[in-house]
Amino acid sequence: MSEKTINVNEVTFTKKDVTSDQMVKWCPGCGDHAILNSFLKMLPQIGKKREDIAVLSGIGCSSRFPYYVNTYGFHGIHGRAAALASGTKIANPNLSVWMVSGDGDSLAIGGNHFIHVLRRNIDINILLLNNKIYGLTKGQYSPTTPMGKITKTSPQGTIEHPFNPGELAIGAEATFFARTLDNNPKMMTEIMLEAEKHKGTSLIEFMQNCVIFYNGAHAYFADREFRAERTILLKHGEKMIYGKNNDKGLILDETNHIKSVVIGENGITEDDILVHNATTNDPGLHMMLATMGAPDLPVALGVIRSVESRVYEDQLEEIISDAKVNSKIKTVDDLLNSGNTWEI
Amino acid sequence: MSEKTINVNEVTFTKKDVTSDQMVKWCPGCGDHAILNSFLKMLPQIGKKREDIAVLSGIGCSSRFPYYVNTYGFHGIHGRAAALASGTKIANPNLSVWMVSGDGDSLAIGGNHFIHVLRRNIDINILLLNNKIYGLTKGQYSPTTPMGKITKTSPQGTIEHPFNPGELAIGAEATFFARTLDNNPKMMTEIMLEAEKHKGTSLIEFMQNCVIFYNGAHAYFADREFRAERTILLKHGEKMIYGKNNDKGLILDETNHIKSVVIGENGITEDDILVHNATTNDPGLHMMLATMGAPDLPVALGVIRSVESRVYEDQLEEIISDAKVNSKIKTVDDLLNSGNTWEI
Amino acid sequence: MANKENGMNEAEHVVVRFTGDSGDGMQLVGNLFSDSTAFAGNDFATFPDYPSEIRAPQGTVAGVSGFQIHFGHQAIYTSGDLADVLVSMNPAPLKKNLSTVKPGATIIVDVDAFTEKALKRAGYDSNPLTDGSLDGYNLVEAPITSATEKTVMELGIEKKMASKFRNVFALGIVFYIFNRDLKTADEFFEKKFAKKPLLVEANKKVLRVGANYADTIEALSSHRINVHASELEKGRYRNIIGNTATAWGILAAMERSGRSLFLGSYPITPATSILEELAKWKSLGVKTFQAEDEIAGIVSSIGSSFAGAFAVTSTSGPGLALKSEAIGLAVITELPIVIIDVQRGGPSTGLPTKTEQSDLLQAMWGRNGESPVVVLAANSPSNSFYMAFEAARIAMEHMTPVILLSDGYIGNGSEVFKIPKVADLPKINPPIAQANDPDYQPYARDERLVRKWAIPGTPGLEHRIGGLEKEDIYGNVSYEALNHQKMTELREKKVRNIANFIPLQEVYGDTTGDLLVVNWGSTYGASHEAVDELRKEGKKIGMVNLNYIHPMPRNVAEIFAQYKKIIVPELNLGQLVKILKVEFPQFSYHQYNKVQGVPFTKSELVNAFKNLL
Amino acid sequence: MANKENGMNEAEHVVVRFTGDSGDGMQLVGNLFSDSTAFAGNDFATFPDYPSEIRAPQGTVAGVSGFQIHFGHQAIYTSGDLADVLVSMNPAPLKKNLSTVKPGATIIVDVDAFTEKALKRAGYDSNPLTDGSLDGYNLVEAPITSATEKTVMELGIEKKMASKFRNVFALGIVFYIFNRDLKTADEFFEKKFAKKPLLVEANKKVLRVGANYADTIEALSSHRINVHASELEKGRYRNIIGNTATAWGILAAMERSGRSLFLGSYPITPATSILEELAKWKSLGVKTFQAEDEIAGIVSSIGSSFAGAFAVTSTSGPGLALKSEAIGLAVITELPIVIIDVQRGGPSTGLPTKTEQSDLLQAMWGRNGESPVVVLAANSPSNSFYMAFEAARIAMEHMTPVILLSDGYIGNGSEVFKIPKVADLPKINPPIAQANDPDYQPYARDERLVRKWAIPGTPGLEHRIGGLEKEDIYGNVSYEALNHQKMTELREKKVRNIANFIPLQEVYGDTTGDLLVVNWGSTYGASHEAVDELRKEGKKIGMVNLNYIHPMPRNVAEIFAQYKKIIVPELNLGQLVKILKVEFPQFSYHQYNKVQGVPFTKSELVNAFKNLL
Ligand SMILES: Cc1ncc(C[n+]2csc(CCOP(=O)(O)OP(=O)(O)O)c2C)c(N)n1
Ligand SMILES: Cc1ncc(C[n+]2csc(CCOP(=O)(O)OP(=O)(O)O)c2C)c(N)n1
Ligand code: SF4
Ligand code: SF4
Ligand SMILES: [Mg+2]
Ligand SMILES: [Mg+2]
Repeated sequence: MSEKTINVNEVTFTKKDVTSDQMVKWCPGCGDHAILNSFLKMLPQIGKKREDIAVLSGIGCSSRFPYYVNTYGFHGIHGRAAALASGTKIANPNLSVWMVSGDGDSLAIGGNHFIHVLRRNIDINILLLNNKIYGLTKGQYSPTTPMGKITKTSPQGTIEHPFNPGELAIGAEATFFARTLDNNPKMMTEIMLEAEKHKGTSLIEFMQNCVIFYNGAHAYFADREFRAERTILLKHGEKMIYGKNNDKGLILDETNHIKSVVIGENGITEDDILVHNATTNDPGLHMMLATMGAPDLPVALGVIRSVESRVYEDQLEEIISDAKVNSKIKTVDDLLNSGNTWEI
Repeated sequence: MSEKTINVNEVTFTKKDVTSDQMVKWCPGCGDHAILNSFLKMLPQIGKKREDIAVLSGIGCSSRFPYYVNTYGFHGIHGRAAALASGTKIANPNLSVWMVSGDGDSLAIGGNHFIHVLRRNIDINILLLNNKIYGLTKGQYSPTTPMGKITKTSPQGTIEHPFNPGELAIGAEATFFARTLDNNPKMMTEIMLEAEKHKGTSLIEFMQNCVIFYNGAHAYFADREFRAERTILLKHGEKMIYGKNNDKGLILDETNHIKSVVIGENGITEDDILVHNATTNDPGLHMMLATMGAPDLPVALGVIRSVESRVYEDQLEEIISDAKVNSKIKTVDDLLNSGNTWEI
Repeated sequence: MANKENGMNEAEHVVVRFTGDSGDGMQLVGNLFSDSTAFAGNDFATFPDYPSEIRAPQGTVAGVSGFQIHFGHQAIYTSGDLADVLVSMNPAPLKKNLSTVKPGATIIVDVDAFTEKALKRAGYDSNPLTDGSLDGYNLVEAPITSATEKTVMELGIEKKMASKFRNVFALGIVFYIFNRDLKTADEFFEKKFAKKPLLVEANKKVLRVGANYADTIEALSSHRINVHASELEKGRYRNIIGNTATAWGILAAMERSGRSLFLGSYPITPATSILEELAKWKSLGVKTFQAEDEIAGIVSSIGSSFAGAFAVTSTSGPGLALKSEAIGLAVITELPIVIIDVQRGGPSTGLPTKTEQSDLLQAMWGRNGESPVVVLAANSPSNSFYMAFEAARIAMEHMTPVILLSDGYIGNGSEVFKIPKVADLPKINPPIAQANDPDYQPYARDERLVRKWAIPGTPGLEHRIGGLEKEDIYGNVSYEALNHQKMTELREKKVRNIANFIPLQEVYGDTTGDLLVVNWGSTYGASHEAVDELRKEGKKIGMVNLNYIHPMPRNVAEIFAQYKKIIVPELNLGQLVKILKVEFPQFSYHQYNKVQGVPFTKSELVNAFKNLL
Repeated sequence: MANKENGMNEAEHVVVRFTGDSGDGMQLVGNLFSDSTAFAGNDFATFPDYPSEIRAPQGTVAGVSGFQIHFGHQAIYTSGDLADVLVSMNPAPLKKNLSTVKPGATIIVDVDAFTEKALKRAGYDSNPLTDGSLDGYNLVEAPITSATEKTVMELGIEKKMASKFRNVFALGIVFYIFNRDLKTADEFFEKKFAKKPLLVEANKKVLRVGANYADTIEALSSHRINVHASELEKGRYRNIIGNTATAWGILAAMERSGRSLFLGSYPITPATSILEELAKWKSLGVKTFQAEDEIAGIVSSIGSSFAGAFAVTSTSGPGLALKSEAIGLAVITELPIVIIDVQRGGPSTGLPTKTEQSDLLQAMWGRNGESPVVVLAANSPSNSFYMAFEAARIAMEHMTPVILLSDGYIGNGSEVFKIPKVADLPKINPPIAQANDPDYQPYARDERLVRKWAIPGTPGLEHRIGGLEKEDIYGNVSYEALNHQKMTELREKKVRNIANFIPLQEVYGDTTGDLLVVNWGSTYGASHEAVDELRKEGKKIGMVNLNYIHPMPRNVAEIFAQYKKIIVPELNLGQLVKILKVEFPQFSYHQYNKVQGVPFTKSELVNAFKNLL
């Protein structure tokens, strides 16, 4: 994995310092609160000065995030967070840039910027707060709402196949994709730190609960009760083992599809279990992992993909410094006087 | 595969009948000519009346396509072909709807509509003419231009990872993806017929050559000379075998990555070779196939993915006919008088 | 409140405002009170006013949710200015609303909720109930929380559930004040909680306890109000919300045109409920397409229009901006489409839940090239029904995009609506080309300059259209200089010519005189009331309300010429004035503008108009 | 062409037009002739005119590619109207161009290309060379193809390659007519084909054969033309294309502001070359970002502006429409950004390669809400440099979006440009907030109403901005009614106040009189020439050219008042006139409009103006 080194000595602020003075206006019980809290706790650990951090967003409940963080912040327009963050990061690569967005903001109106920022591999961290609904506009279905769900704009149930954000991201050449739950602060903090370390665009999908318009959207696997049996926490280089008793594992079956097995049953041993390789460029297995889930397979959490690849703004800076050395045009006067000119 | 039946008795026109009277204005030698030609030859075979066919596009060289086809046609605005075609098809599901678009039109400005139409699985056929360049605006790089390529807007070489259209499409839940070359009329016709038969959105990537701004973009594998060794034509249910002498095949290696092997060498027999399963819903292997290529692997041609899945407009029509039976509101008068009303 | 009769004070019209926290159920009781107002035979208009947060922080001024109703003996044009009766469920709404309550009005507070903590949260330094700040009012300190708790606990309901019934207690008090029949509310509870009899009982009980409480206290017995039933035309009536009316007008046009309806839309406040409403009526054959963004919303609609559907897209200001480019495509392809813009406060995201009239210039000119469209404006919730119908009629009969402007005040507000018969609405006759018509040419025009609609599926009319300039008559791509000039002029003339197919402008009030008020959109009600008041004072003043802004009715200049002065009140910095200066530079215009996210009050308009008299 | 001197006819100014198939290399020889014109010391302007297809069908009228140059002894303001010399490489260009050639002009055709087949393809029924249709002209029937073939074959070049040199033969003829030094072309060949000496030799040879051929034929010896060198100010000059000038003006502003430059843009004709040009200059630190669409183009720029860069986005009409919503974000966040719109024919995709002035109203008002921006317009290729600089100065010093309008005629045209020294341009001083400034507030303003630019990375200025209405001074989100009114007015006033920071309007010609021509944009040249001509005839006529459209210079009304009549020529249906009616309703305006994708000619303006005198 391509990692940035974190200089912890630069840490000069606490969680309190990065908490803004604005009243947090999310509904009581909304998953956004916990995510914000983990974020604020994580920030002092990234080794960046407070003034070198920028938080940008689009529009949505989730996109109010920047107001609550006392760094530089920009609450943009609906769907354009990725483009906004791209411009900010390219203009000043020294900033630690965090983009916060919802499933509507990033996958409906913002879908194009979302896939393009991933492809370009600009070094920003994207927190995608996926509640599978439009919260701010009060309950219309989003591109991640499951088929058949009745919402304000689908009174007879939706008829659209939802996106799986990880799958879409990998299809768009994402170099980093992780998934986490809004009810696991430790996992959230860890994964956000991983994302910050990754050089390139990092996408984290937060399975966020909207208590008002789609309460329990992720409960099937996110509920504490089921979590052990219905999710698997992937770690690079480790076996894909899960379950309350750590007795379940994943293998590829004869048809090359992922299958869940019980270690000790049918002659399966730990050796048969797949080892997670987050760093391979091949999208195939990452895709299978990102899309697996109920009824037969656990939902993958943790860092599913983290591959090294050239970063947009690094290449740009390189081209610029090369050009500064090699080009004869050093000033605008040089340019104005280049080529055919004549004196009168 | 979910297929529509073609009623060939309805064929009432010839290639000449669907050729419009407009002068074809592509550059001599442009790959678009051959694609148009195959398309015009294919149309009489789909079993649709001429008036029930609509060809829609965005803007680009490729998007001038509708003018040359004597059916109903709509040359839209840049990037919006998928939205335009979606509205047309949903409004009249009886139409055979063909959308023609370029890599800029569908993957740059139109990227969002492109991924959403695939996700919704609206039954239209998308011909993506991928010349890896902006033709009409004279030679800027596109989202499929390979890294490092010098173009008018990347005088020092591009620094953006290109999309692979098939990979992106599969990430966006595409149910049908095929790839073909602009210099193989027979393959083009066959694949377009497959696409028309598929119920749901069908995406065909044409490796199209722009002789003016990116001549030879696909030559490495598309040239007649190399084609046998550098491409593989996938057929559902058949072994993945290729090569001039049909002696090469694809397997999954120990790390679950695709590998090219020679049959007869190192103890490999035909039995070891993977069988193509286009109809599995699992995106993993399709993704590997869609993305493979130089230097070690052949480029996949043919129908890579064709899975059955519910179609948007079918579900909508169903909801409408159910509602017509079940709802008490049969007319607008019923609606106006529903709920609380009072007489004065 | 002059005379008394049966111990009631008589009033011509009254404003009641229910206010509380977002979770206090103010919208619900407001609507119940509206229903009972309807049954009492009054004309009325209502307006909800809630914070943009889903659940704004409880007990704070920012979190206050309100519902206002204005009802009367005569026709009602606005949801009213100052309140005659205010219900305040805790200190914060009182703090927020006091300045817009009439002197002497009845203020009902839940005295249990005026704790020290709550006062502080609302930003009060001292208790307004005791510090004299409510001295000029008829204060009713009702023990709403405690009385409600007692009542429901008697029915075996947990104490902590009592908060769900507090609003009904307050409603009981208000019902008493206006001597309303409790049955309208009872019916609602019975329907809503059909499967939960306990809830029906509890609600009915709390309502009565509230009413009885009111009957027993002195503060109210002399403050009951009677508003005589209105003298509305005979017919069937209902209450209608503006956005619903717009949606239903669209449905009526669908039926009268015989075309199927396609709505491509993306949710955006305050327009979303048009999409939500239309999504319900699949039984009428409606197809709604929730697009990935506003651009796909309109472009899919244009695709459906090409395919022969009645195409509509709905949005608010930022969404209209995104649709700009595609509107041009509809202009050049001359396909019918209705674009509904429910305006909100701008610029940018602005004030998304507040009303404003600041998209007018965008609607007129917000596109590249010479790109004329028809612009209409609705002026009230019920008028939205008719203007939506008109938008559809003009779009389909004249093969043109039509922008229909509404706004947050109209869209969310409601008023009494006389239910029309669909068959009485005009038939809409789109110029559909006939199969195998040998004379068909894509850009041939009739005497109104309208081209034909040749719908895919029709044999013999295969043709191609698109966004490049079209050759006159034949519709092929043409770069020819004179053809471009001709087509540009034809498009302009076609739209201008629609002036011959809309009603002449009507004048309200004096048809000649000292001052003409030129109104458009939701300010209609306040303008109307202000004009009424000034005419009562003997002023010579008239009003025109422009529902057709582009093109305008043929007689507008003629009307303008009959007055000494012209004033244009607008909730923007003067957008209609700009259009009037362009269209009728021979007149001079006074402006009265406000950009505060809220409608005009009658009284500020009265003052503004008076200044010119 | 009055007097003769050295056997040459004298001329004040001359128009030469090279025309052929798209593949015939007309742009190349046009540029070579321009270079030689520069060295001859004439002022000049040029305009290329090619079909929108990449390789349009050869030999057809639709496929004709042209290059026109207008040069003269005195200052040149347009690329000219009617041609004095026309080169036509085959029948199609002759057919297309004959109507815009002066009577008596020299027409040079490649007689070898006038085959029966070619005549038919061009749409000729009979041969114009023989049917008398060229009777009033000085026809030169040059054997261009055959003579070129012979020449290159002598050098051992294949016959079929000869077509690549035909244009140079034609150039030789034209060089002879104007007695030009062949060296300027020689130098070009030596540089371009440095590694292919045979090509250098062949080009030089063909050029001379062409010139010698011209020398031998009678038709030309009496039709040679001499244009005296211009009396330009002393200094260093170059030829500059409009879009390049715009790009360079932006670069100069970058240097003078000390900010780094970020351009977010999406290719679109005719604006693309601004992006292409800026992409080259990485050595100056320029960052160009080819975005996925126009929206990402502007939004990434706004992001960069937030980060402290000098932000620019470039586009044409349809792209400006797409940027509408985001421009509003820049308005409310009060971040500097320059939005360049190189206008083309509309509506919709329209006439993408043709010129028009029809985005003005979109630039002014094409956004939701009250959303004021600064609007500037360049009026010629070289003026683009200065207006781009001005746009940048105003954007950064006043923290506001600025829309700079250019058009296809300016963007693709070129003219002589006196090279300025960057150090002589004004320094640009953005109001950058200082680290740890204890008084910093995001929406505090200076006396010009400008807020500070607090750039991420600066300690102590951490703050949040966004698209929701901002609280005055503090910049927090505010839904407060009076605050919204105040902020709306502040934004409006801030932009209007810029009138105090731009030059006063200058008048050309008579400063009082019978007619004032109000010009904006690329029609400047034709207006200027027309005014000159009429003043020579003794008419009292003046002209103002509005580079600053919103806000306008403070003295405009004063100027208007000095004339009996005002006329506004525009390549649209009258967009500036609408703005003038709004701004200065006290005057009445005559319009002269043309929407044909081509510029005005001097003569049509002379006629139009005369009609009012
Ligand atoms: C251009 C534009 N279109 C639409 C909207 C309305 N809008 C605001 S947020 C939103 C969707 C919010 O959903 P999501 O992004 O999932 O965020 P959440 O509220 O669920 O966190 C929409 C449709 C807008 N503000 N701007
Ligand atoms: C809104 C808008 N932006 C930009 C353009 C300019 N434009 C036209 S076609 C095109 C790209 C063409 O590339 P592609 O889609 O790959 O088609 P090709 O010409 O290569 O077939 C661009 C940028 C436009 N017409 N409209
Ligand atoms: S509506 Fe849903 S997403 Fe929005 S704040 Fe409330 S709980 Fe959270
Ligand atoms: S520019 Fe390229 S893509 Fe366009 S017509 Fe010519 S060869 Fe084809
Ligand atoms: Mg959401
Ligand atoms: Mg392309």
